[in-house]
Amino acid sequence: MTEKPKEKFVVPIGPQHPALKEPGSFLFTVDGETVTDAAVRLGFVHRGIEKTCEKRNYTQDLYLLERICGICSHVHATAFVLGVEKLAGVQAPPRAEAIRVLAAELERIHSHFLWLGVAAHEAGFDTLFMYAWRDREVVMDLLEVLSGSRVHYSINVIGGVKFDVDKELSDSIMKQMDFLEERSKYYMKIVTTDDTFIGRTRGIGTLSKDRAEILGAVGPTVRASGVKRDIRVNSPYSGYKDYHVNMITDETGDLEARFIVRIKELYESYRIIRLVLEKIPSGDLTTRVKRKIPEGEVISRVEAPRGELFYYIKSNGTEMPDRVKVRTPSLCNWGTITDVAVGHKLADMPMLLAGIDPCFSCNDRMVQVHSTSKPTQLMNWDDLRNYGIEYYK
Amino acid sequence: MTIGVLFGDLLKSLFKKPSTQNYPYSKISAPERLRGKLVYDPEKCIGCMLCIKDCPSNAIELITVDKVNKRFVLRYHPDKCVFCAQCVENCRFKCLSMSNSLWEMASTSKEAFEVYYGREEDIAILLERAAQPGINEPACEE
Amino acid sequence: MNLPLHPLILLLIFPGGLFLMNIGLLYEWADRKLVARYQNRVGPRWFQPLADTIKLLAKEEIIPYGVHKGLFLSLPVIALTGALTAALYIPMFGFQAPFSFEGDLIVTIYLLSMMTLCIGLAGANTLSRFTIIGATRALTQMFSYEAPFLLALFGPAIAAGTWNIGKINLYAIDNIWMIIAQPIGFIVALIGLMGKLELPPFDAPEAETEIVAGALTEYSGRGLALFHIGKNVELVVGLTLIVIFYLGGIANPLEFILKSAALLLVVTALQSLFARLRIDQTVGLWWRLGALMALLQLLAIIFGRYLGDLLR
Amino acid sequence: METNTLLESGKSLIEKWIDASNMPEDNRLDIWVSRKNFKPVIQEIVNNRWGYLITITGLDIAPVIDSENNETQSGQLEALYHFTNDSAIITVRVKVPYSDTKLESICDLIPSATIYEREIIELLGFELINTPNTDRLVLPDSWPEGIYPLRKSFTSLQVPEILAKEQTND
Repeated sequence: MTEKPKEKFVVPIGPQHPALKEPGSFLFTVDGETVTDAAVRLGFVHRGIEKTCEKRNYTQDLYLLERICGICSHVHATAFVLGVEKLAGVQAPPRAEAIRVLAAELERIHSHFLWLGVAAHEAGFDTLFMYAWRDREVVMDLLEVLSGSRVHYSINVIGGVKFDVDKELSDSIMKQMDFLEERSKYYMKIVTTDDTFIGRTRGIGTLSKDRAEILGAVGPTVRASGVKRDIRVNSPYSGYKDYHVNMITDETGDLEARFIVRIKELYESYRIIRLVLEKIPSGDLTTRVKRKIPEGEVISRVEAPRGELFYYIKSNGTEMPDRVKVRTPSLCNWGTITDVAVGHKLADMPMLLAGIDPCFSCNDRMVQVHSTSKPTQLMNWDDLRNYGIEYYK
Repeated sequence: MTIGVLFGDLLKSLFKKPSTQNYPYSKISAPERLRGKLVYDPEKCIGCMLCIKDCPSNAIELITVDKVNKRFVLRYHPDKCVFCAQCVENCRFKCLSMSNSLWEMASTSKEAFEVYYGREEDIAILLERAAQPGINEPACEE
Repeated sequence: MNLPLHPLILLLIFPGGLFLMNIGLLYEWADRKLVARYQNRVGPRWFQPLADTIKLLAKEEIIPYGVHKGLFLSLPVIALTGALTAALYIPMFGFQAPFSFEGDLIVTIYLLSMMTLCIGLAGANTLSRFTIIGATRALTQMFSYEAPFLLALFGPAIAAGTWNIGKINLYAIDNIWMIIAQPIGFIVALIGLMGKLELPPFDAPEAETEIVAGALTEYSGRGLALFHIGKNVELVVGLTLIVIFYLGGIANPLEFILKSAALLLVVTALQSLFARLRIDQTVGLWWRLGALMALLQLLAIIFGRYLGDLLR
Repeated sequence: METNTLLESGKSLIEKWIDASNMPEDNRLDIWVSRKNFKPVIQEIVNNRWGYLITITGLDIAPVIDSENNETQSGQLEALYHFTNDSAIITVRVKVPYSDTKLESICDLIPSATIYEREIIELLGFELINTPNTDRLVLPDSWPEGIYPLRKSFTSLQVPEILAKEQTND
């Protein structure tokens, strides 16, 4: 009996799908419930940021680049600022460097809590999702008090930082860190002991150490596989030269390991924040930097919550950069998904996608063609309402 | 087999007040540094234009009414503003600041997104000028 | 308690039909509110399910390309009818069931399964990939929970020695609560009900993060509203059934309210306590654990009865 | 391991192909190689497992035009392959002229490079031989062929180009 070649049954996840709150398209070919092939299509929110940078001055670029991502906005700004400072040959004052570290670690806590919630939601564990996001509010409020905004902190300026930490704020951060540490320990207990949750994470999406190294994955994804890659440790930058960071790794490389690594990184962040607040040096917040940045090329790498963030900045001696290249951590982790997806159940796919903590706005940085075939219409509220009434008549 | 590790918290939550903020009905006070709407003090401004130079989104324009007497009007577009506070950072005379009470800026009309700051008489002059378009324009040739 | 009403009123207005649907909406609200409170949220206000339903009923119903139109339109109606009919054989709210005969338990269980079958058919009817996977999962899940659920309901029936729900109710009122005599049966029945209603953690057939809304993805407007009402009615009927069988029956409306509210509290806690099970985990759980336990329980009851007869 | 020893070990691997080298920072080594030597260099780095590929940066070196509108230097593209090992970064740089932008793909050595390669193909107009996938990655599907947004000469799309493209789509 000859079997007919089976028709491919492709399940599209994205560009519009409840599993992903951001646009990215994944095509999973399934046989029953088992995935046999996976493909990725990105670029739905490509905004042309790299090109735009070439037409603005360094200060304007700083805020533009900060808006690449809404979750790790501070690290983008830090990476750019560190690069520009290196080009200009200045060093931010030690107090400014300490505040950058403080903000970066607060942001890491916020990002990891966000991820914990999203991953729990993908697993259908909505209670954990709600609790994690409730506790995330604490750190977002702290950032709001520190910088005046919950998302785009805008703490960095070229040559320093804008906002200072006073005694009162320092005390309240210390207090909240204790609370968050207790909560994180509780979440650690849940993700490592609850059997229904372990059923969705243990042994799922295992990425071997060797494979992770070859694929060039970064961040907690690769640290969960036992590869020692953390820019804060490998090549300390900014204030991390003064505040030592311990490398957190795990051996198994499955989803559970990624949960463990991220929560352990939270502990590490609490420790660093306490250390920074205890030992924060006094002094100025900014140094003066000339508007024209000397000619040169610089590579600036920082450790974002999702992994290594890479900036390449080329200056041509004017007020505007010649080229800014951004490589975000999510981009190099995609390879791991298509690599490990095959053979897993369809139900594991959202978890697997969430496992690398993808950030689409980070990936697609760069163009929207304005359609000129139809005239653009500006409508006010009444016009829109009338239009709706006419349409449904 | 361990299941239901969350049970303790679950019970606690049942008897706890919900942590949801009842936002439009009850407001919590904004922190001191909150970056809300830009506020401009025309008395202090000398018209150095540094704020405009570094604005990443072209949200502010400084219109000179009388340069000698330092009379300026600042046209501010809250819809373009990204609330980065770089202009506040740049201003050496502290005539710009960001309000921590004016931050609910949603509006159904476009007028709310064009704000004029300055002395009242200056704004009046400016708006008058804008209200009479095409005075000096030559008529279209037949 | 017997109601001196015309059968048609019994059927359409009280306790069946209209009243049941409203109670269903109330139950949905209680369910959502309790889950929200467990999750430390505020939750919806009391009229939210009603508002949702009215909104859905008022909306345009979109019939997607490539479906069998008649089937597409009739399936929600059949599903709702099935759930409402099931209520006729059950002494709802402590009143005597409008209709009853020896063996109506079997009919009720069959009618309760209509909903899942309709959802499965509805999913297979459309061309969307999500609905097809949702339908497959819904039917797979049905095959796994149906047998243990049935066995779990047979336990009290055998203990009472009748297949008539009304008589089982009377037996349950008079005797010790069967949750004490048959704890395993209670757990299996309760979890079986959650599987039947596709409540978390058994919501793989409509797992929103994987397959959007499962089999009902293509439904909108009236069809979706009817399915929702059907599910709510089934929640009421299912909870009542378990209260009758395991929590000492229902003698009056107050008892009904208290007991089913307590049961709802447990069901919502279970909903918010677990991560969603994968469909293969669900099937494994039911066949390896659920069915086996229920079977053991049943054997124990049969043996116990036999022994009791022998001793007498 | 010390950064310097890492850089030395990396450099010694590919010593014979280096055209020129430069150390702009303590932990960075820039190496210029010719187009024909480029593939063996990458091969050698990958085979010895010296770090991993961070990304590929594409640069556009616009043609220099003098006052009489003559090209004194023709336009070039430059590809920078950044490899990192611990704190050391080695950048392999290759230049190609506008007229012939062919470069060999490295996806057979490093599978995850495909995303970076597609990016420089679309945005700068490199032509990568044997690259496994040339589907649009970041640009919209209706983007006209032969227009590369990251080149210095690109300012915005002209209306006729978009119209022409949209009409063919209809």
